[in-house]
Amino acid sequence: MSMSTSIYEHPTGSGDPAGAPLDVTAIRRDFPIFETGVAYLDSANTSQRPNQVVQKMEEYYRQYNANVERAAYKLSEQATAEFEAVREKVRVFINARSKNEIVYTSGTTAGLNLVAYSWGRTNLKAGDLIVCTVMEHHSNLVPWQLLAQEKQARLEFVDIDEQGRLRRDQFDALLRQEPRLVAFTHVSNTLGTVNPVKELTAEAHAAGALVVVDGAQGAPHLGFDVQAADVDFYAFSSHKMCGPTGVGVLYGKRALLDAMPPFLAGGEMISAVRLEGTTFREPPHKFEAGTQAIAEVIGLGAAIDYLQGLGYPAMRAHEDALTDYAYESLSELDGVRIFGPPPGPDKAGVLSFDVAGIHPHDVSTILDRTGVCVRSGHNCTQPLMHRLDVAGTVRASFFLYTERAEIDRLLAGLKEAQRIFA
Amino acid sequence: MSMSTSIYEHPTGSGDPAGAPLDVTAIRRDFPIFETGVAYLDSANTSQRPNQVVQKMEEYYRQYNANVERAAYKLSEQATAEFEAVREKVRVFINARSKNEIVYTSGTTAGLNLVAYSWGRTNLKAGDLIVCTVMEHHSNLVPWQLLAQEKQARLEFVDIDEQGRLRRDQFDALLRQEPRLVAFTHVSNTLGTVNPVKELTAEAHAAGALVVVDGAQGAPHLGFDVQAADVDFYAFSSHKMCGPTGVGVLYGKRALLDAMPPFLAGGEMISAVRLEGTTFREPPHKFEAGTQAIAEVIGLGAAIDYLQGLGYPAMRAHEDALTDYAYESLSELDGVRIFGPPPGPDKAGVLSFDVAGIHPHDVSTILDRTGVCVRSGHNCTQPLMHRLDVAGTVRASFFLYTERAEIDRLLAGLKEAQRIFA
Amino acid sequence: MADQMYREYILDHYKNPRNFGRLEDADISHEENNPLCGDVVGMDIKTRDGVIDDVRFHGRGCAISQASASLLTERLKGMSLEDAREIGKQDVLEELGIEISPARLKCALLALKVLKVGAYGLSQEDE
Amino acid sequence: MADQMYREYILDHYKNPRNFGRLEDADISHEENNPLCGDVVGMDIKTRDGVIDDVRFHGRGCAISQASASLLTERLKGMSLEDAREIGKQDVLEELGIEISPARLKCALLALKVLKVGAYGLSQEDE
Ligand SMILES: Cc1ncc(COP(=O)(O)O)c(C=O)c1O
Ligand SMILES: Cc1ncc(COP(=O)(O)O)c(C=O)c1O
Repeated sequence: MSMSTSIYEHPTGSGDPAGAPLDVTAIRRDFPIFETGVAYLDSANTSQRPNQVVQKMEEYYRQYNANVERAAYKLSEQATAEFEAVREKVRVFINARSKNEIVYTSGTTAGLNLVAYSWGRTNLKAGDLIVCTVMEHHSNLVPWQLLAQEKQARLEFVDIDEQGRLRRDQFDALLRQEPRLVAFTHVSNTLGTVNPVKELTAEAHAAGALVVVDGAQGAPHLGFDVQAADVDFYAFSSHKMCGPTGVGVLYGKRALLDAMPPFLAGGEMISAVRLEGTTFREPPHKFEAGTQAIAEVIGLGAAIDYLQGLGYPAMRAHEDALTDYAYESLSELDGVRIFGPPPGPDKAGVLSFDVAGIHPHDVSTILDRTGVCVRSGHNCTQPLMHRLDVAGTVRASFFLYTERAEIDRLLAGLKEAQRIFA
Repeated sequence: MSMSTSIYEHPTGSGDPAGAPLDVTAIRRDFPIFETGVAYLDSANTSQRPNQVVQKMEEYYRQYNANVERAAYKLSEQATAEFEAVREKVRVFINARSKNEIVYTSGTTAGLNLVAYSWGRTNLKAGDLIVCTVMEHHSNLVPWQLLAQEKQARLEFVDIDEQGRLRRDQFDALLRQEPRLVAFTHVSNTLGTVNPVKELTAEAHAAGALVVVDGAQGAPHLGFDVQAADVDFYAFSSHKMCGPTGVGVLYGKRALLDAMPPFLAGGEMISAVRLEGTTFREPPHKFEAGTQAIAEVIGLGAAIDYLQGLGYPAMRAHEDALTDYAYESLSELDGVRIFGPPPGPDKAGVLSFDVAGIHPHDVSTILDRTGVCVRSGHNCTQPLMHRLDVAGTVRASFFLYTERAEIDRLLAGLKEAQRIFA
Repeated sequence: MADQMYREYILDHYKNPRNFGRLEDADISHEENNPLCGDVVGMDIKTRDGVIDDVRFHGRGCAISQASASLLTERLKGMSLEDAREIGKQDVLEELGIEISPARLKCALLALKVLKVGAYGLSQEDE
Repeated sequence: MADQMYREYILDHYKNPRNFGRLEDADISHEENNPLCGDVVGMDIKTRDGVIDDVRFHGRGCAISQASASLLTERLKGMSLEDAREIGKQDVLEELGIEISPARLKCALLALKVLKVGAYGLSQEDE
């Protein structure tokens, strides 16, 4: 059984590094949704939110609901202070150098598009190469397609090996073609593969490329140290890490953000507007046009507090144990084929599989009737589905509040599906 | 005293059209923030949210927290049903033909930028003319500057007259130059001017231009009928209309949305993704990339219910009465100069003014010490400030929960400021 | 335990689809996918004098989408194109005769969409 | 009622700013604006042998930003550029001697920013 802690030792992980186990029973009391009796195995899609997060947003709405920055009264000052304190929290969370490298976005997708539009349109030219991978979520793939199309740049994809790991030989070969940009995911939302971000980044940098990392799955489940890995951009979403919907973060190195033109234009991001032209503020404000997702940012802060209160090593150990258990149990079922690496340090708590003779949709419908929520289909990774030559997969994913009993319910449901389709 | 009801008779306004007055005392009980004793006169910046909205979001977080569309289990089905039901609510709210014309965004700013990027970059060419106005919020001005710059298009601004109304002669003159696009605000957030959207749109259409209307202030305070006014695009924000932060709406005519390329790319907005290229879904999904602001959309639905429960005619009558009262009282103070039209059918509940010898910031700081929240500064309308030749203004704005006593506190605070600076 | 959704005949149509395959010289040939799951249904139709002479479907997908396609082809054979145009969502759902959850509605109606877009160029609202 | 923030001397510096105006042949001349309110402060500095010989400020803004600029110019006169470089935010706030709310901090520090960027090219973090 692999009980290794995060391969990205969290810089501020306050949990016991030896991995004092999570008290999942206590944790589950923070999540009222479990009172409904649902077995929620779709956290890679969106996580549940604890009371602490919802209450923090309520507090804003009830006590100091105001716009930030724009106004000079106390209500707005309090809102601004909370809003900016979260920026510092995020900075610590991913160990950025400066909080000015933390750009609030509406989510991972928006952050990656920001890079594609602002950096991409300014810096790419015809014939330039972008390297991506076949395991990417559409949000870290389609923006590069559109950018490549617009700029007549080339877009090449690194394949995976039979266990769902990136083919390093192909990666290296593509680097020899001197790409301008390399975009890959920290953790695959379908395969659970944990990519060696630091190594890949060092190689890409040596080849002269910038590195954009999709942290949608990595930030919630492993945490991330942007300085240790030296990535240029890292994007993630609040809603996958116990925070509210509607907000996310783009980390970008200060020098890059400084040199990039604004993306969305409007209130807050300007320095001076004249009819003849406009000057812009410094990052991160340059990229934060219009009224921000204020309550949601404040909620994200509470989510980070919650996660750091548990500690990444303990969370990771908990998810590892669940992954081991689920992997072993699923392997014992006839006709179940699991995609992606086996449990281990480069595997996160995500298991995708198919069941012979039963379409993933039908599996999930039958599971749903027993109160088990799993994702089915392409998981927003269609190219990976083609690569695996499947119509889709069933995906079970785990988080800090997942308990073994939920996996047992998954197994029982799968047997029921097999009985029906026998 | 002008007690006229909305000049945009709301299609579904359920309130008594004769204007049965709002029960403001009862309404204020829905807004717990008033228990703090604050006099909140900054609703044009962001509104307060009633319990109904916060509770509706809580319900989502506690009972059916799941991603929408992507998954086939009941939790997700319920989330999807609520999420899409709000689309229909918004359709009814602005009387769009089809709910496929309702695109969720992160706010007005994002909606206007969507039009600038997606429509603008595809359709504008060098030398083309965009017409804008000097009264615009930066969010409906800077995107057109950037677009014009990129496309080497021309950007011209319609001036205002001495009362803060658009100069129709200039508008007409610019239309004779056959602009491709005309962008203006429904209601000025600084002057309170209500523009005659329907007339301006008809003229712009006759000249062959598309019309983009900034509804950030119009939607909350007057409501809007997109079919009656025949605008091409209409953008507004949830947070100014009693809804949560982090979400907004872009209305676009179906034929236009159909022809426009996607803007942000990622999950949910695709039809089929291959490594070689991607096809996209129909509007509105084509423009909704990534996980949406699900809880916030659901909260926006509750806000629309709340507003429609009160009825726009009654709300408008209430705000009109407050505007009349404040306008008259302010006019009686020495050294106070009010900008924008006097109360009347083309004036919304927004009063901007300055106080001789006292900087707006100092006014608002002194007001804040008495618990009165007003905006001070340029209100994200710097070009308008230059046009009015002021460094900034003090702005008091009213909404359905504002009471006369709050205006009295404003007046008392202004006298105190004058005493200090005497 | 009898299942409300995965009834005997649904599973039968899924495992033994009727009219499965392609038609070489089809007069109408169209394919649609369900963007949410990537499932595909395609249909080939041969007509004579405005009547559907032969029909085949192909593709891959869940029991619901495949059974629905199989059932639809059975119904279409020998029908006039004019009459086929009248087949509505409700008809297809009744024919399926099972309780369909909202998330699976698109699966159930995919084959109908293929017919409507392919034969009549009717682009259904995406809902 | 005595006001915590708008003290007598603050209002005096606001209404009767010291060293207000421009210097024709300044060695250092720089202007900054506060993006949140649009207020502007500019400063002209004449130096001789590394010492600030004369200084003037101009601009428009609130009592806090103008009084702060006025106070700063008084302090700068006769100071060496080297010493002036050491003036910190805390020094400026102490000199103002009033309680400054967070939203007004930028006003209070605008003049210092002009000095820092203009004389030393130090781009302060925008916070
Ligand atoms: C007239 C007007 N337009 C646009 C906006 C921008 O809206 P948001 O900040 O919600 O994007 C505002 C509000 O700030 C406004 O008042
Ligand atoms: C790996 C990965 N990247 C990107 C995304 C997109 O995130 P969002 O939908 O929050 O923008 C997701 C989640 O859907 C994901 O799992």
